[in-house]
Amino acid sequence: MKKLINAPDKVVDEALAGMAAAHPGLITLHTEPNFIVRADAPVRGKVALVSGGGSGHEPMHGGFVGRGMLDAACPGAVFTSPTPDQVLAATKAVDGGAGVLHIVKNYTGDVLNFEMAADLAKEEGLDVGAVVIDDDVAVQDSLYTAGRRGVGGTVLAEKICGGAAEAGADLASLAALCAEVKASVRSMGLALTACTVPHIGKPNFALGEDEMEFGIGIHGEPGRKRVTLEPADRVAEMLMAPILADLPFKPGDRVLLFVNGMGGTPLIELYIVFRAAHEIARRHGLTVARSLVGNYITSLEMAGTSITLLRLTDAMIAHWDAPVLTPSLRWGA
Amino acid sequence: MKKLINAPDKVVDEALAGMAAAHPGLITLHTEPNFIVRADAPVRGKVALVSGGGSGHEPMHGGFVGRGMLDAACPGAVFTSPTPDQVLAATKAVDGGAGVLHIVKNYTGDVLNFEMAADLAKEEGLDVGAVVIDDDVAVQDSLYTAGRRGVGGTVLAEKICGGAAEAGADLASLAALCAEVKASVRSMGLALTACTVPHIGKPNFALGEDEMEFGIGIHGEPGRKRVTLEPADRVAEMLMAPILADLPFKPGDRVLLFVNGMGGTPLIELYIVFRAAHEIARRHGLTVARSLVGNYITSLEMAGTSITLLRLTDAMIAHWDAPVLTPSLRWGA
Amino acid sequence: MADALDVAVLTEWLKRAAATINARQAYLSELDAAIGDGDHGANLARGFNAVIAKLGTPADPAILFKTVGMTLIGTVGGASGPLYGSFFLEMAKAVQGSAALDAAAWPRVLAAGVAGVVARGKAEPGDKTMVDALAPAVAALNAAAPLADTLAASAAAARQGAEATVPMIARKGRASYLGERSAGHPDPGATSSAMLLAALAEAAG
Amino acid sequence: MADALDVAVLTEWLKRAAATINARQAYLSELDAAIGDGDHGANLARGFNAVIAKLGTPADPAILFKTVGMTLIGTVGGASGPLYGSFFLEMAKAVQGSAALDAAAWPRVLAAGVAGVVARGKAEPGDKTMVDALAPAVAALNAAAPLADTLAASAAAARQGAEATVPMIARKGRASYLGERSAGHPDPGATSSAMLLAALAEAAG
Ligand SMILES: Nc1ncnc2c1ncn2[C@@H]1O[C@H](COP(=O)(O)OP(=O)(O)O)[C@@H](O)[C@H]1O
Ligand SMILES: Nc1ncnc2c1ncn2[C@@H]1O[C@H](COP(=O)(O)OP(=O)(O)O)[C@@H](O)[C@H]1O
Ligand SMILES: [Mg+2]
Ligand SMILES: [Mg+2]
Ligand SMILES: [Mg+2]
Ligand SMILES: [Mg+2]
Repeated sequence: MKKLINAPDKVVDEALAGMAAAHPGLITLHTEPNFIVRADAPVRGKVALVSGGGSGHEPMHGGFVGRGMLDAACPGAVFTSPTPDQVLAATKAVDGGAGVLHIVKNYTGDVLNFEMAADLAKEEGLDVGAVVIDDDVAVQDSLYTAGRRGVGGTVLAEKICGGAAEAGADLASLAALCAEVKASVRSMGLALTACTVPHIGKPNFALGEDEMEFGIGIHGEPGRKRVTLEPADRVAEMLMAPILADLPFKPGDRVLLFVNGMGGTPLIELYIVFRAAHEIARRHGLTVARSLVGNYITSLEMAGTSITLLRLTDAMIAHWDAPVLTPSLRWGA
Repeated sequence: MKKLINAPDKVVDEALAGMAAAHPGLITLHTEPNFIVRADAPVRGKVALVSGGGSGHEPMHGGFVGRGMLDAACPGAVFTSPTPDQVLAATKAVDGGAGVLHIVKNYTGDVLNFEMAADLAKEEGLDVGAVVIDDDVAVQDSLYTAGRRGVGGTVLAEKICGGAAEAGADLASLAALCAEVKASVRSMGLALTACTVPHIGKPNFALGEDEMEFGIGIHGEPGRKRVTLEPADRVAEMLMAPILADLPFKPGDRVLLFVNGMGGTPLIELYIVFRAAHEIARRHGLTVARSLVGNYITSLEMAGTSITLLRLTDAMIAHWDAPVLTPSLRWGA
Repeated sequence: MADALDVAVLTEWLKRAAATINARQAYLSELDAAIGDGDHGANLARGFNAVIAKLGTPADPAILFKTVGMTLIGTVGGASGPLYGSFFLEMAKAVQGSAALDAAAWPRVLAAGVAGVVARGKAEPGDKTMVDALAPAVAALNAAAPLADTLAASAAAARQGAEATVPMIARKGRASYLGERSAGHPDPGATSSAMLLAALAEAAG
Repeated sequence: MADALDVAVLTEWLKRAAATINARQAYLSELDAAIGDGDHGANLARGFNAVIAKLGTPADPAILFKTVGMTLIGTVGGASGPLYGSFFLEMAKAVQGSAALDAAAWPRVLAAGVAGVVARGKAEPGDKTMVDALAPAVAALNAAAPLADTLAASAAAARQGAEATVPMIARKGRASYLGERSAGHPDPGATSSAMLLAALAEAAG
């Protein structure tokens, strides 16, 4: 295992300390339990947004804390959802009297821990809502299963809802907007290499020189199937086809196209994938009204990419464009 | 070689096309010869900043084109400096009548090609200045050698000079500011893995599971020496010690601390290194007044990190803080 | 050989459980790596070590179970944290007022714990989860048998239940994302549940 | 066997040079990978293929050399682009007005090209660069000898010069960053220079 770390059990705490040191004006770090809040929290009268999940997906979620996006993020151990006390403490710390919305990725662990925290917060008299993001088309949905995973769509939901919250939306309409984003977003991912969880010390799966893992999540888990290595244009097709078919996206739709890196894939490759995905979207009759390209929701040092497509409304565009001031997503401020 | 590409000889052109598609409002791509200009170029009455170099270092330089930073970037083939005709065409395209400053990284190829272009531009009557950045303390400087490489300090010089140019500095004072940044900045880098140039198909050097390459540049070339893998805190020491000694940095100095990833190292590790470097700076009596953490000047998918330390003046801080609106560095706009 | 589960025996249970989890941590994580995300061993080790550190000398089984449940919830994270947390919290409610649980009382208590897991996680038998070890453990209890015997039977049923998860296709938890590729591996949570019930049988045996 | 370098022979030189560069591209890049950045073969292949595509039927040696120089400058990039570009541009100036270069004329022309490289790159003999092949190639020329002989001697001196770079510690170009680690490998640019001069000897031989 080759990593710039000191010890597996110090990874999360030291990365958080580094983050706090790097962005003193934007975020404040709380420890025991771990959570990050925007520097000016709680913001009186504004609905607060809280998200969280396992660490190892940086910059998500801590890098998205700040004005115009999340009020708090709760980082768990690497690839392990946070505990209810973290979420509860964060929820109380950022509540500005207008309620708190939990944006949760659909993993059993995340859902259960956020649920428990929401129950406890409600017992303490807080107004708490929750939306569970489940945009990963690699997973067959069914009433009888854990359902689809929450992946890239989460980043978009957090930005758009963050913009709306800053603009004064109340908890109910914010939850409705978040649900609308959730209903309008689809993602699919693929790995060229596995990643190594620090305390395990070796990758969860091994890929040959000419193999890719198709339909991965964001936790280094194996995907839906092993396939042979393909050129970037073909990779974009393989990811876009199920995404386009699923919603379905229709000619004339305006979309946000998000090409994400899994952590170890450099920007030069992501732009090559973006070019191909953009061309496929165009051929499908879509208007790519907004774009995002980069490593935003990662799996440690995994090489690979995911594509997320969000069907936009005017309101979503306005909230996407609104100023955001966080460590890793920043514009207009 | 596992990469999200279509073919080695299409990498640069396709990545540029993807970049242009992703940032239509910010940048404009010219082809034959390849260069990127800010969307509103030329800006009348403003000194234009032009940089460039081999591709494979993304987001540098194309990702730094836009208001408040570069007016144009000239991308060469992967790890190969651009040709004079690219630089000349870019220089002419962005000249707003107030002259053009070339910010060049100190590599023989970059220097020679930019020199040729500047000569040609001057023959055509343009006012062109150049500053060569050479901040890499891994290389011994000497009158008789090619001198030190330009690495992380280039990013800082481009942002600070970009801020000053936007504020109306003339060519002479901009060149003086750039020279001041050059004189005040030091860097050092280290690799955990090599990287693979697409048309070569295999890494330039091979590292064992417990080896690091110390004192690397940004072209996948071997470094000064091979050392055993060390924990992140020790890595930060190994990089910071020669940096601190070289300028030298003195107690009381205000600095910008830039922890850069080489392309394949995820943010969680960079923050762990930042934490350690920040602590070392503090112990040395420095005030870390500004910070930058992320993959900004990379070597394809190489895993590793470099640290850059810049001694700040009030003017540099003001220009660093000034609004910037580029694909990869953006605030206040 | 205990004929009722009092605070001393239950404390011994948790110590043995923690020891097993620590000893088998890498194995549990490996199982999880095959069909999940490879953290189940580390999650439970973190949790049970915290339990041992926190436990002290609880006044009665209810307080003991509550401490265990709250500690697991506060330290494990992931899916198994809230699930094992609910398991112990529901047992805490079920033993309210009792100083010790004999063979006749235990089935109701264990059933309450398992019901807590099902209420939280909504898993059914056959979904390839810890429920596939826990539900058979309840079913195998015999209120009329000596305590050591019924706990041994319960532990054996849990182990068989865990082994029976191998061919299953997961419908809950992370392994469900793998679809058919989840078949051919034991479920990590079912395996750790079987370990817990084995530790109980040993502590009382 | 030519007794002067006219447009036909020089065109043949460039074709043979391009063929060698293409055939030895991987080898040149490997040399560069060891002490540089591994692109020297690709750089020159890109450049000489462009030269062949651009060349056409130049009216005289000056136009031919100028086309070659400009094309290399416009397509190679890196350090070798401007250096080989200057090499041919300076030769273009030196041959102004001549239709052909005999053994007496060639030393002045080649020396002008090499001086162009030195003026651009500031390298001295012993710095482990292409100059270590080019300077001996000039020195070995004999204005009084038959053209084929003097070119063969020049090419042999270039090859020896290139081989002599192996133990050198680089002081110019990318390899200089390696310090002592640059010793033990031939310089890629010196190697490609030797190839160019060998192609010339063949074309005229
Ligand atoms: N809905 C559920 N109901 C019951 N048990 C579940 C459920 N989801 C997951 N589990 C159990 O949790 C185990 C995984 O726990 P763990 O690895 O600690 O958490 P995570 O899956 O969040 O990484 C699975 O092996 C399974 O037994
Ligand atoms: N200052 C210089 N003077 C002469 N030759 C040089 C100089 N710097 C580099 N070279 C030559 O250029 C060669 C490398 O060319 P190339 O690999 O194409 O460019 P780059 O080093 O920019 O990647 C070296 O092997 C050396 O012979
Ligand atoms: Mg987990
Ligand atoms: Mg090069
Ligand atoms: Mg797990
Ligand atoms: Mg080279």
